[in-house]
Amino acid sequence: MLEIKDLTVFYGTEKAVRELSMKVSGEVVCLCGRNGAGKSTVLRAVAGIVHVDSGQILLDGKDVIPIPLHKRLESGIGYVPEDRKLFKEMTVRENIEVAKIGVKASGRKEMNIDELLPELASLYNRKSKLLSGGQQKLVSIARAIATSPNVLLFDEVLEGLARSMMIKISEIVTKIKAEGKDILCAESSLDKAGMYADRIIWLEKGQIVATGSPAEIKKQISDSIRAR
Amino acid sequence: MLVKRAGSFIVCLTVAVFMMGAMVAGAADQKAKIPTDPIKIGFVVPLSGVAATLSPNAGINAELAAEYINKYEGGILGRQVKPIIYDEKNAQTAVELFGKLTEDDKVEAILGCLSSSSGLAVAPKVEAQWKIPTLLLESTTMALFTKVIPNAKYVYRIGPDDVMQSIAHVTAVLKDKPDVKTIAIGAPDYEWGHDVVKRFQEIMGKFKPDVKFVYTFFHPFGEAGPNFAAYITNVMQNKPDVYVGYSWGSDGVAWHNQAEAMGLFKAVPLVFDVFSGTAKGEMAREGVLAETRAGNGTFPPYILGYPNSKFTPMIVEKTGVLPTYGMDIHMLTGLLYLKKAYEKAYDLTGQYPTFEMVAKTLDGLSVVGPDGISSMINHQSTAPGMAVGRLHKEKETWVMKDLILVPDYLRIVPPWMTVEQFIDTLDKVQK
Amino acid sequence: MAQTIINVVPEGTPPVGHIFESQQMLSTFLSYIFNALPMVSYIIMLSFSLNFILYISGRVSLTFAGIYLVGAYVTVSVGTYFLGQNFSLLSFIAILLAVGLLGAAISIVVYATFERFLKTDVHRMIATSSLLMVFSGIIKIQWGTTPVTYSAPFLKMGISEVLGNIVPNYYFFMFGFSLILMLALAYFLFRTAWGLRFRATSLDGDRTMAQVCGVNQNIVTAITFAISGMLAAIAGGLYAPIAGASYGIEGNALLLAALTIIVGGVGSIGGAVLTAFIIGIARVITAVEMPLFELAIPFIIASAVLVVRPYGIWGKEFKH
Amino acid sequence: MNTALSMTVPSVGRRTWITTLIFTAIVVVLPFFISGYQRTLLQKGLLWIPSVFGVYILYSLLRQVHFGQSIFIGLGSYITAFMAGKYSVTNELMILLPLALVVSIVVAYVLGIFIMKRTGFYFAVMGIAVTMVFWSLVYKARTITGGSDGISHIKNPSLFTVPLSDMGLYYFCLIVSVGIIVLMLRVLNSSFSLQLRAIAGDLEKAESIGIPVKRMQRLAFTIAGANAGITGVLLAFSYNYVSPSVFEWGYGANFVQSAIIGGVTSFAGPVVGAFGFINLEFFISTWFANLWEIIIGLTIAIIVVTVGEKGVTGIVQTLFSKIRCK
Repeated sequence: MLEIKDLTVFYGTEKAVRELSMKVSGEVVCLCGRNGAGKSTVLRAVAGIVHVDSGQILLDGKDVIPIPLHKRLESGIGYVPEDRKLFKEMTVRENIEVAKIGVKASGRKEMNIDELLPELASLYNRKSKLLSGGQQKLVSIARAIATSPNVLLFDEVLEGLARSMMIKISEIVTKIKAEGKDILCAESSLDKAGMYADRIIWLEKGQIVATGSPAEIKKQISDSIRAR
Repeated sequence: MLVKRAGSFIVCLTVAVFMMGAMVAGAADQKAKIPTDPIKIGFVVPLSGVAATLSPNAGINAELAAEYINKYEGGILGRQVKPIIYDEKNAQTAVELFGKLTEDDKVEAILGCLSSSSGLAVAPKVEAQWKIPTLLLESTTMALFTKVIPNAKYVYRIGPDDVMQSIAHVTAVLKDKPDVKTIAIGAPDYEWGHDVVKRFQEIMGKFKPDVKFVYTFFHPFGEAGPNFAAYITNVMQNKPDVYVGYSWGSDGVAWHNQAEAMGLFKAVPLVFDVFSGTAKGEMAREGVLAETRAGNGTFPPYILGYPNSKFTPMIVEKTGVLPTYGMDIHMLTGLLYLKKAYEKAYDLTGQYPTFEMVAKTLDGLSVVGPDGISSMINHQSTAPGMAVGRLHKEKETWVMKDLILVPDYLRIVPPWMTVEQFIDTLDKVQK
Repeated sequence: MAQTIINVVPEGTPPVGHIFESQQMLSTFLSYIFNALPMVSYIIMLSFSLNFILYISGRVSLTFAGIYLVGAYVTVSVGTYFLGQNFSLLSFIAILLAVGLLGAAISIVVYATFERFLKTDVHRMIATSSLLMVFSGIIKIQWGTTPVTYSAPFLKMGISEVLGNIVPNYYFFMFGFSLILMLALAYFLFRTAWGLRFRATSLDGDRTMAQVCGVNQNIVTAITFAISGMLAAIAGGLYAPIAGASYGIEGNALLLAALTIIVGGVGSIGGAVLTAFIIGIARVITAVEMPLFELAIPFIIASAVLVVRPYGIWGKEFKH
Repeated sequence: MNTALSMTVPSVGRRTWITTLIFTAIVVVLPFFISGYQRTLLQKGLLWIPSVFGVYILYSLLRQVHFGQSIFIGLGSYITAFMAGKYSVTNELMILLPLALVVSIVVAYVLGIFIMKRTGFYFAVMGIAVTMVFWSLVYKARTITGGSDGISHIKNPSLFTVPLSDMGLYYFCLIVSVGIIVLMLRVLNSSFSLQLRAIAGDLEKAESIGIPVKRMQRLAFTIAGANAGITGVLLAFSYNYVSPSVFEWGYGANFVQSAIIGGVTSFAGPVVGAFGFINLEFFISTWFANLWEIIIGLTIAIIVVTVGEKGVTGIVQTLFSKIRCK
């Protein structure tokens, strides 16, 4: 279970995230909002890439903020970055290896990557920079789930993909959830979020404006537009 | 409080009375009083950079030379010598340091400048601006007194010029191998290297016209990781009778190592080598002729000569090595010249000598220095080291035997001749 | 004054005919390569010492030139003290490895106490090049300014004759040693688990993502600096028997290493080796044929490469 | 993260002009109170200012380290040495200065075309490489340049055919140097400097808003080179001697070190740096003959690690503002 309490993150001198509190447990929660609303920042704060100014991030009741970046995966937080960010000179296998050897997946049941992502089997020995965008996304996901972390963070995982690939990846996300993982995502559009999210949190200027199922949020938004 | 003041007043009064007395006494002697404070002498010697590999203990040796003068010679005109030692970094710094020494530190003479470039930069300024007695050590370029300051008044040099050293080298080579027909010769690629090779070839041509120089090369000077394999291969392919080597410093070490490893010295005898005279002697070879710029101060029998019997042990005690480079001992030679010049000028005029008087007196002086007897002829000291001898290992120390000293008339360009004219006469003298 | 070279004529070769000419040319060509070997191995190690830090941690650090100096001096002192003129290959290799460890230690200490706090490449370049002055000052105080030498390994290994060229065996040893180190490094990078982590954080990878994947950046950087220091110190140690150790040579070492990166490209072991051959052989040829260009040739090659291929012959563009 | 953007070059206000005036007044009067060699050092400091300003422009506006200033100093020096020394053509400053200026501008423009292809570490190394090409050619062409012995007996200069005394040369150097300071202040306060800063901040963005990136970079490099060319002529006349060591990269590095010591966030930086470095080097090496390398090396390293490119002027400014706050 991932719980965020009063999280505040500064970007330069501006507050990117303001005293945000939320909880993810056994579901797929998706942060939505306009550019600069702070959704990526929340994910990056949980992953440990950006510095947290105040607040708490609790993983199964334990604060993860003091844990250094390179120990986050070991303690159970996997992160799939926005624009894939593979180690492009390495093969697919090596990309996944990096995560495996760096981390002792203590006591966690290993996920079967071949079963979850059967498309990768034929690509193992290809250099990752030679793959297509969708394939790269799959490698990126494989790298994050290789050590079976309890919480997974997907940053705009459907961005820039063809429709068929979007469907495939949303299915994978659902499958991962079925393994009993907590999943926190960020998407810029409600349509994409609606493809896999159980619950959506609408952010504006680093604060939660609305929470609910995709359909509820869609309705709220269209109401507010009509009201204007 | 009052008592104290009164006490100091009485002391002052007494001093004043004594001083007046002394002045009267001086006047009665018809000679000016010599100041009793130490006489400051400036030293501009290399303490860093490539040049410092040649004379690694120049700073210590400058102090020792002053110590020697103070201890055994009674200073200059009875005044203790106080050395002021600076690092000759490059030509520009040397100019600035000469200015500081004359204007700020008020030294009464300057010794120094190993590299030709600082000597060339400094000399015209001394002549035109500072007008202070200056004894350049080394700065061997011929251009100094022929082109840059042809009518020198204040600048003198204790250091061999190209002609002096080349005559010594040629004589030594011919003495060792009288029937030499072909020579390979190598030198570092900078002005001194080119000059010395050119002179060697010219003078060899005069002494023995049928000698052929089959291979001449100039290797990069003072580079990191010098690699001489290509040159060594070429020397061996040209099969000369002898090899004459002018590489020194780190180049010298590298050259010897590589030539030894590639078997050059088995194929071609190394007859003359400048390096063996300037390093610690680690790479020296039995029987090779080497130049020692420190003359008979360098290798035994320094025990015999004066002032080496005292001065050389001082250096060995302090630095752990024998003086091998000219600068090491010529600072003492320079101080001895200065001492003599000051004393002679004082005797002649009865006044404490001015810079001009000292500079004038310096010409024509003779001193018994670490090199033996040397004279200042035409601003150039006649016996600056330039002995060539045969290396021999005796009880873990390298010793120089059979020193070959060329008579002065054979190696010093007389004032009325140009270098070219002098070299022209050499073959006649030889016959 | 340089005279034309008379090429090697192996004894017993008939002095006429086509075979003779080609053999003579081959021999001359081989002599260029053999004579360039020491410089080649020296450039390979030094340049990769700089290259490795630049490639793995994206930092410019010129401290390696100071460590090279220390390596050369310590090898001479230790070699003379322990072995003197008695020489055995194994003990010499042991000394080299010990010197390598010393270099690694110095490199880590300098990184941890000083270089870590530098913020930009420009700062690193200026601060570490000032540090070189400190290194050479310390060398001057400890060893003085006379060049020192320990030549036993070079002299005692003997010579071989290859097609009429006399080559000291030490040249082969030196080249072999540096090549083995390079191969070991390549093996480490491309075949081991730790190497994977290094590649993940390198300019080819992604530093943040590597950390997200559990790579400890601090340890990787420390080891990177250690390897770089080791290479530099061993380069000094290997070259000392040939050329001795002398004060004030670090600037030149620095330049050759930097030029090799420009020509060979960042992070390419093959590029470094080939560039070392190009520069080494060019130096040997110009030394004999065109002395005017001997000193300038590495710089001319680098400038020319930069005009044609701005990221080096084998290099690729990195943005960091 | 982006230091290039967060770093600003202060605008030239009234205070800068007043400081320049005070500085000028001091160096005008100072020679009457100091000895000759100190005047030589002062003159050297004045002459270094233009060159250090060249490094300053490339550093503070383009974030590049320019080790190649010695190329242009060398060119200026050798032009002077040939014209007023070896071949005795003329010693007229009004001919030699424009000549050196033209030569260095042409050379700098040509070199700028390909040196400016790369940035950062590569730019720095390319500067060094080109310097060393010049050095080795001058060093090796002994018959023309005198090789390592250099060219001595350069005549004293004359200005409009009036021979200049040592003092006259000092004041001429002063006028040139102050003139260049004023010129540089104008340049740095123009749209030119804004455009350069935009290039340093984000090259692609600068290109997209219509700044001719390549031309601006080359222009900055040329200005730096022209400054150094002038320095070269006057330095050769000050010492009446040149040697190939002016082409060595270590000499060019001195200007970078000066700029760092002085600081590149304030206009006073190059001035403070030039005088600071020269005095540090000269007096440290006379007082601690054996330790000067360690002391200077550590000084620069510590300045860089503590205050970065702000240098001595940065430290002084911080102290000053702290005192004022209290």
